[in-house]
Amino acid sequence: MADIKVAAYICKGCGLGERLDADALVKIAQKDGKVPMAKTHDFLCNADGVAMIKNDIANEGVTHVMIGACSRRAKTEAFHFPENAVARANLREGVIWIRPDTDEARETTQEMAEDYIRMGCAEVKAMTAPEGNPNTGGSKTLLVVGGGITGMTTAIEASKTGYSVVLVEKSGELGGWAGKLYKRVPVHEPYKSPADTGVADLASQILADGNIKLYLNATIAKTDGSPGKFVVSIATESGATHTEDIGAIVQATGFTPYDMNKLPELGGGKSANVVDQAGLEALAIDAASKDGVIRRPSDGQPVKSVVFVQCAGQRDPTGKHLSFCSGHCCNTSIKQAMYFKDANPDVDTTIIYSDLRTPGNGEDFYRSAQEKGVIFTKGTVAEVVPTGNTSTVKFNDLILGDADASIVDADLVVLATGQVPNSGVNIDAPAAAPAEAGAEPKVEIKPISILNLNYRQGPDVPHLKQGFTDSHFICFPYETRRTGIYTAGPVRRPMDIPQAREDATGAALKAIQALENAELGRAAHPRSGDLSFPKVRLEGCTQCKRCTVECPFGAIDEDVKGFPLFNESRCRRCGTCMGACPVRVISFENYSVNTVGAQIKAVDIPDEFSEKPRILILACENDAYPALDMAGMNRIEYSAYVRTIPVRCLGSVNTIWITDALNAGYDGVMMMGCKSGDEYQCHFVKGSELGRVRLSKIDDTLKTLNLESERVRDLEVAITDIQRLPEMINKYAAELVAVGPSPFKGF
Amino acid sequence: MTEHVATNETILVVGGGISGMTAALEAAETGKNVVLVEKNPALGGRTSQLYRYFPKLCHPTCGLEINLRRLKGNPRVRVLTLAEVSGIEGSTGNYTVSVKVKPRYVNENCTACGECERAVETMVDDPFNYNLGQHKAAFLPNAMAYPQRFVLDPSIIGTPDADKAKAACKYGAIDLDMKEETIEVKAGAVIWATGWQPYDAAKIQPYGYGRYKNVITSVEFERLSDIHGPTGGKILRPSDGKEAKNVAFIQCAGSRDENHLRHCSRICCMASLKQTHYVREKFPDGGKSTIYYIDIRAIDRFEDFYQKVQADPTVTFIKSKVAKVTEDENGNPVCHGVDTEGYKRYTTAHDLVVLAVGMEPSVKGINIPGHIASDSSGFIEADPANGAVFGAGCATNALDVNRAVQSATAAALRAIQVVNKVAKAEA
Amino acid sequence: MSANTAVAEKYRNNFLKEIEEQVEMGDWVKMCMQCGVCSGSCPTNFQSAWDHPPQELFMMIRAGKREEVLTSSSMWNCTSCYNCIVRCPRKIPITHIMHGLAEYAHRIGMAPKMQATRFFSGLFWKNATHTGRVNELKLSLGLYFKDGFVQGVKNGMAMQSVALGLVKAGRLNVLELFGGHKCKDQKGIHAMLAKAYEIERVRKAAKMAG
Amino acid sequence: MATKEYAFYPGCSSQKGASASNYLTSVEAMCKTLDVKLTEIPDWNCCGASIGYAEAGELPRHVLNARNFALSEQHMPGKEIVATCAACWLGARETRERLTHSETLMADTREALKEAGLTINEMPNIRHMVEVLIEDLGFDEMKKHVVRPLEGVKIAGYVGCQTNRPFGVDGESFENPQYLDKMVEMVGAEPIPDYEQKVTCCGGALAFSEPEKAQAQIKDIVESAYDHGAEMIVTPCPLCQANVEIYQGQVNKRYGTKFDIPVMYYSQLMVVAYGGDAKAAGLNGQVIKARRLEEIAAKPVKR
Repeated sequence: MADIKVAAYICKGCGLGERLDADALVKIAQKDGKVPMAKTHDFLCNADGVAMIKNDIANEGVTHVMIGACSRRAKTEAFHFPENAVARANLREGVIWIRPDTDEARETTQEMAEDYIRMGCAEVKAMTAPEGNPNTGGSKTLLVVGGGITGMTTAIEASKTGYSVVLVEKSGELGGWAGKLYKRVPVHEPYKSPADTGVADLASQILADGNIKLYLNATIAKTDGSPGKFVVSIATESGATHTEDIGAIVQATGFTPYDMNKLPELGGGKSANVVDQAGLEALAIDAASKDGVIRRPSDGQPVKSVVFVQCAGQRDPTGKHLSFCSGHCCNTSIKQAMYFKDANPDVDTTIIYSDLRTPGNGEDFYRSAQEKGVIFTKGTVAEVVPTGNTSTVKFNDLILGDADASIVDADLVVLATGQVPNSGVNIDAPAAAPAEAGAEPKVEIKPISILNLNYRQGPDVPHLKQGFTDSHFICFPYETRRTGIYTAGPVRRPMDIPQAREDATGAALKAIQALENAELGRAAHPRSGDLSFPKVRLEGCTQCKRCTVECPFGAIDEDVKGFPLFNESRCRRCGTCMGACPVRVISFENYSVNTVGAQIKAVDIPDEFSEKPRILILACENDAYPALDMAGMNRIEYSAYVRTIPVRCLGSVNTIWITDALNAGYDGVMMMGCKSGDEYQCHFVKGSELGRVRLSKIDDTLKTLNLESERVRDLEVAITDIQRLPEMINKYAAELVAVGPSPFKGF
Repeated sequence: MTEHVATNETILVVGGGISGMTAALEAAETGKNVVLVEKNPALGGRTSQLYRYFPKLCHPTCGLEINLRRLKGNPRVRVLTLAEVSGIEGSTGNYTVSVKVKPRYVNENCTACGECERAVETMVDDPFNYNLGQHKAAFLPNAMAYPQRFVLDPSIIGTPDADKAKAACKYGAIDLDMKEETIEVKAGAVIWATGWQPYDAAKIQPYGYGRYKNVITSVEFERLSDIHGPTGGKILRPSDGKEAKNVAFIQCAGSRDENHLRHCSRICCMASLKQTHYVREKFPDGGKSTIYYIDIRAIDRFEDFYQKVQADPTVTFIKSKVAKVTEDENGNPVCHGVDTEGYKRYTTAHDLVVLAVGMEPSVKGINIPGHIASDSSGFIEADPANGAVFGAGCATNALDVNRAVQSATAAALRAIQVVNKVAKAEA
Repeated sequence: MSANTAVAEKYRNNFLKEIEEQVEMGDWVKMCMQCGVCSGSCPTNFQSAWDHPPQELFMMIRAGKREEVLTSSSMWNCTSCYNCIVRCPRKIPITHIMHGLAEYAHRIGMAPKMQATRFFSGLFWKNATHTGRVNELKLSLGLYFKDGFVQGVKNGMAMQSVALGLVKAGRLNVLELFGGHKCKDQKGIHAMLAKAYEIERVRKAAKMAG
Repeated sequence: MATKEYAFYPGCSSQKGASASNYLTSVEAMCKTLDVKLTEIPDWNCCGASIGYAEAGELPRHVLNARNFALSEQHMPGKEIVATCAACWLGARETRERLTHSETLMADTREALKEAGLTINEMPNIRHMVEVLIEDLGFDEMKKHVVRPLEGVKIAGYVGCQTNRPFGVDGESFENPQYLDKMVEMVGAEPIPDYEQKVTCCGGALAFSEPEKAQAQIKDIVESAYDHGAEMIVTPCPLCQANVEIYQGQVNKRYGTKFDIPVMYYSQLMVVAYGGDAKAAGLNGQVIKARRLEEIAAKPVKR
C-alpha cells in the first residue's frame, strides 16, 4: 500500500461540542486511532470547515479522511472527496441524539463517541480510494431478442438515441402477436373505436434503419461475457452462426396464448366455432380481406351472435390454470366485439365477465362498446356446449341470481385465454423436476433457453413465481438479477401494446445506461456509480465455490480448475461473495473483511466487572441504518452499549466478524437485515436471504466457543422501524444482562 | 447533487415525486445533466406519504432511501425545491424555462439540528399529513426530507417567532430576508412529472365527506396508518379518537363517474385491498373490513394479492356502489345501498368509512406553458405537438408506482434522444 | 291482434331493441354498468322492496325477460324523486326510463291490472286534460271509487278526517264537484293533444316498421 | 314600476279552494312587500306533473307545457316564467330542456300547438319563485323588509325532491342544500342545519295511490324534525307541504305516533316576518294550525 496519511476531523457543531469532550476525542484519535493529524472544528460541514479539509488534502498530503460528525446520510455532498478514502464516525444521530443529556449518562455517551472515533480511524486506514474496474469493454451495441412490438420499439428507440442494435427474431417475420392482430385498442382520444396496430409502420422503420441489424429465423446459441463486452452467437435457420459484440441486452420474447385445449369444459378444441382471441383476430383479418363479414368456421355462414368468455383459464385459484389476470383481455374482447358491431349492429355480441377491468381511458372504450350495443353480463361461465354449427353457453348470472342462465345458438364463442410468458428456462426449478415435467407448475415453462447464457448459474434470467422474468418490481421494475440484461414486454408482466411500448422504451434506456457505465468501470443499480469492485487473492482460494454459487447476480463463473472467475461488469457490489468466502480472500477497496473487522477490534471492551456490556450491531445500510438514524432524529433513546457498523447488505456479512466480536469479548451481536422471500425487500434481491442461511449455521460456532445462542440475534428490519429498533435494542441489552457477561472479556 | 450550469443539453424535470426522481436519476446516470424542479420543500412526492406499497407491503421510504443515495452521490442532478415552472419559451432542443422559487428562509448552512423548531411556538397545519395534524412553523418536512434542511412557514415571517428561530440558529442558516425569485433555466428537453392529486371528496355529496368526521379519504387513511403520521400509526377515527376496527372502503369515489372523473384510476382497488391489511395489522383480533365495489380491478400479477384478501375471513366484499352515507347517533358512518349480486339491501354502520378517491392529474387546471395535448381527463397524451415536452408518470395516466417508474424511464430516454441530437449538432 | 302480440311479433326476442325504440329514453338501458347506486338510492325501494330495482330491470331487459319486465309492478313504485338520476355515474335518466317502461307496459296492455298507481296515473291525466286543469276533489273521489262504490265509500270514510281538515282550511272545495276550475280553450287543448298523440303513434309505428 | 316583473304560472294546486291556495295567498303578500310583479299567464293549463306518465306519453306531456310557453310569449314576450309549484317548475323546465335539445321534438310540438292556434318562437326561462328570491333579489334585499323577526322559533327546512333534483337551485348541493336554512335565518328564526331528512322524498303521488309507502317516508321526515326540536317544518313545494301536513293523523294511526307539527311555506314565514297578518300569510289555510306563528302575527310590528 502506498504511504497513506490519515487525518481525523471532529465536529463540535449541533451540540457535539457541548455534549462530548472533543479534545478527549482528538486524543483518542491520535493515541488509539494513531492518526498523525487530528483537528476539531466548530461547524465542520460549512464552507470553512470543508475548505480546511480540502486544504489538508491539497497541501498536507492527507489521503485518508476520518470525519467525526453526523451520520454518513447527512451532509453527504459537503463531505464528498472522491479522490480519497473517507470514513464517517456517526457522533450525532448515532450518539448524542440517542442518549439523554444527563450527568449520569455523560460517561457512557462519551465512551460511545470515543469508540466510534477508534472505529472510524481503524476503518479508514483499512481502506483505499476506489479506482474503478479496469476490466471493461466498450461495445455500444444493443442486442434485442424478439421482433414483436416490444423488441421493435426497443430497437427503434435505441437507434434514435444513437446506438446500434442487433435485433434477433426467431420467426420469419417481424411483428410478433401484434402482427397477427386485425386492429388494436385505441391509444389516443377519442377512445371509441379499434385502431390500426402500427406494426407495419414499425417494421418498415426497422428495415430502413441502417443502425439496426436484423436476424430473422434466428435464435441465440450462446451468450458470453458481461456488460460492455458480451459475445453473442446467433444461430440462423441456415445453420450458420454469427458472432456479435454486444454492450447490453434487452429480452423481449413476449408471450404465448394459454392453450385453449386445456379448457374442454369451455369447448376449447371441441368445435371450430370456439376460438381464442388470437383465433378471432385471424377470422377478422380473413373477413377484412373479403367482404368484411366474419364467418362461422364450421360452415362459413355469417356470424349473427357471438359470446365472449372472459378469464378463460385465468384468475384460477385452483392451480389448474393461470393464477393471474392478463390485464388486456377485457379491452381486447371489447375491441373484438366492436369488429362485429361496427360492421353490422344487428349482430348480437355478449361479453360475460366477472370483473370488467378497463383501467384509465379503457373506461371510455367500455362506454363506447355499450353505446354500440355490446351487451355486458356479469357472470361465470360453467360450460360451453357446441352442437352442430352453434354452441350453448351455460353460465351463472350473478346479477339476476340465475345459476342456470344460458345463451343458446351462439354462432361463435371466443375464449379470452391469458398470456404465458416466453421466459426460457427456470433456472431455480428443482433439478429433480425438469422444467417441462415441472411437477405441474402453474405456468407451463418453455424448456428451451432464450439467451443460453454461458453463466455458472444457468442459461436464462431468473423467473418470478408465475414464470415471468425477474424484476425488482415496484420501485425498480427494470432491475433483473442479470446485470446488463433487461427484459421488457409481456415476458415480464402481462401487458397490452401501449404498456409494452412504454416498457420497451424504458428498457432501451436501461440497456444504454448499463453499457455506458460498464465502459467506465462503474456499478449499475442499486450502487450505481460505485467504483469499488471485488478483488480476489486467488492464492488463498480453496475452490469451495460458495461465491460462485451465492452471487445473486451470476457475476462469478468458474475456470477449469474451479477457481472463481470474476466478471466485474456483472457485479453489483453487494459483497455477498465476500460474506460467503470462508477463507476471506475477496474484498473491495473501501469495504472488506478488514475494514469491518478492524472496527470491531478497535472497540474498547470494558472488563466483566464494569457491568458495561458491548453489543455489536451489523446494520443494512439501506434500511436498518437509516431507521437507526431517524430514531436519532426523533431523539429516541437506546442503549449506550451498542456499537453499530453499517454493511452493504446482510449478504456481505462474513461470519468471521461475528466470531471475532465474540472472541473479543462482545456480549452480543445483532444482525439487522431486510425481509427475505417472495416479498423480499432486499435491494440485492437474495442478499439478506443468503446472509440468514449463513447465520443459521452460526450456532455450531457458538457451541464450539461454548457460548449461549442468545449472543447472536437476527432481526428482520424495515426502514420504518424507528420506534421498534430502539425497543429491540434495549430489550436485547436487558436479556444479555440476564445471560451474563461474555467469558471472553479481558483475553 | 451540486450546481452545474444548465445548457440546451440539459434535461429539465418538473416534479420531484417517484416519477420525476426516476426520470432525473436515470438520465443523470446515463451521463446527462438534469435540473429537477419540485414545488414542495422536499422531494418524494405522493408515494412518500404512503405507509406501504402493494403488493409487497413494503415501505415506500425504502426505495426513496435508495433514490436519495443515488441523488446525493450524483453531481449531475441539480435540485430546486419550493420551485414551480412559470413559463416555457423556445422549442425542441432549445427551451428557456422560468422557474419561480419561493423563499425557504433557511440556507444551506442548515444542519437539521432542530434548534429553530424548539425555539418556535406557532403551530401550522402539516400538509405532509394532509392537514390531519400540525407541526411547528419551523419544521423538517418529514423524516426522510431531502434536502435535509428546515423550512420556516411564511406565516411567521415578520413575527417574533421568526426572530426566535433566527436567534436559535448557531449556524447563520436562517435568512429572513429571502424573497421569492424567478430564475431562468436553459433546457433541451422537459419532462413533465407533476403526478396526481386525490379527487376532492367533498364533491361526492352522498358520501358526506366534510359533513361527517368519520368519512375520510384513502390517502388520509395512509397517514393514519403510518408511524410518522398524526396518530403515530394508530387507526383512530377523527370524531372521537376511538379505535376504528370496523372499516368500510368505498371504491370508485369519483372514478368511473361522469359526474366526477370519467376514467378509472386503476390503483384504488389495489389500494383498498392493501389497506385491509392495515386494519388486520393494527387490530389482530376484531379488525373488520368491508369493500364496496363495482368491479375489483386487481390487474395482472396483482390478482393473487386479491385472492389472498378474498380468503381472509375478516374482509367482506359487496358488489355495490354505495348510494349514500349517513351518520347514526353514535357518530358511526352508515352505508346505504343494494348488493347487486342477488339484490340484497343493506344499511350498515361502520366505525370509519374510507373513500377510495380517484386520481386527478395535477396538470389538470394548471396551464402548462405552451400547448400540451391531453385527454378528456386532463392526462398528458404523447403527441408530436408537444415538441420536447414529455409527460411522465401519473401526469400521463392513472398508474401504479411500478408503471409510473417505467413511464418515467421511457420519458428519460425520449429526452435524452433530444439532447443527444443537440450535442451532435454542436459537436 | 293486440298491440302486445304485434310488437312481440316484430321484435321476436330482441327485447332490448324493442325497449330502445318504444320506451322514452329506452336507448339508455344498454349504458348501465350495474353499480346499483340507483337501487340503493330509491326511497320506496328502501321502505318496501321492489320486485326488481332499476338496475336489475335493466339487466333483465338485456337478458330478454320481456314478460317479467313489462308485467312487473316495480316501475310503478317510482315517486319521481330523481335521486337515481343525480347519482348515476353514467348519467342515465333512470326516473324517465321508469316512467317510460310503465307507460309502454300500460300502452300495450301488459301492466298489472289493478296496480293502484297505474290507475291513479291514468286518472290524473284524464282529470287534468279534461278541462286543462286538475280538479282535486274529483281526482280523489275517482281514486277512492276505483274499486267500486262500496269500497269507495270505505276509502272515503278512511280519508274523511283528511278531507274535512282540508275543507275546514279552505283547501278542498266541495263545490268543485260541480264544474270547478277549467281552461277557457278546452277545445284547443283537446285538439292539440289529439294531434300530439297521433304524431307520437306514427313515429313509434315507423320505428317498429323500420 | 315594480323592480321585477315575471309571467306567473300558479299551477292547479294554487287555485282558489285548492290544496295550496294558502301558498298563493302568502306569495302574493310577499311579492307585494318585495315589489315583485307577477302577471298570471292567461288560460294557463296543467303541467301534467310527473305522475301523468302512464297516459301522457312523451310528446303530449311536452305539448301541454309548451302551450303555457306559447301563451306567455304571446301575452308577455320576453318575460321569464315563474312557477311557485315544484312540479310545475320541474315539468315546464324538463320540457324546455328536451325541446331545446331535440329539433324533432320541437317540430312535432309546433305542429301540435298549431291545433290550438299557438306557436313558440323562443324558449322562455323557467324559474322557481325561490330562484327569483335568491338570485334576482338576494338575501340582503329580502332581509331588509323583516320588521317582525320570528325570534326563537326552531324550524326544520324541508327541501324535498323536485325543487332540488335533477335541476335544483344553482350552487346548491343535491344532498344538503342550504337555501331554506338561510331563509329561516333571514326571517330571524332558528334553522336546523343537521336536519338529515331535508331531501327525503315525501312519497309524491304515491301518497294517494299507495299511502302505506308514502306514509312510511312522511313518518321519517316528521320524526326527525321532532328529534331536532323543531316547532314547525318549512318547504318550498305544495305536494311536500300537503303530504307532510295532512297525513300526520294517518301516520299517527299507523305508527302510534303523536305527530302534530305545522308545515309552512317559506312565503308564509316571510309574510309574517314582513309584518303581515295571519290572513295575509294564509295561516288560516293550515290543517295543523301554526299557533306560534299566529301569536307572532298578532304582535305589533316593531318599527
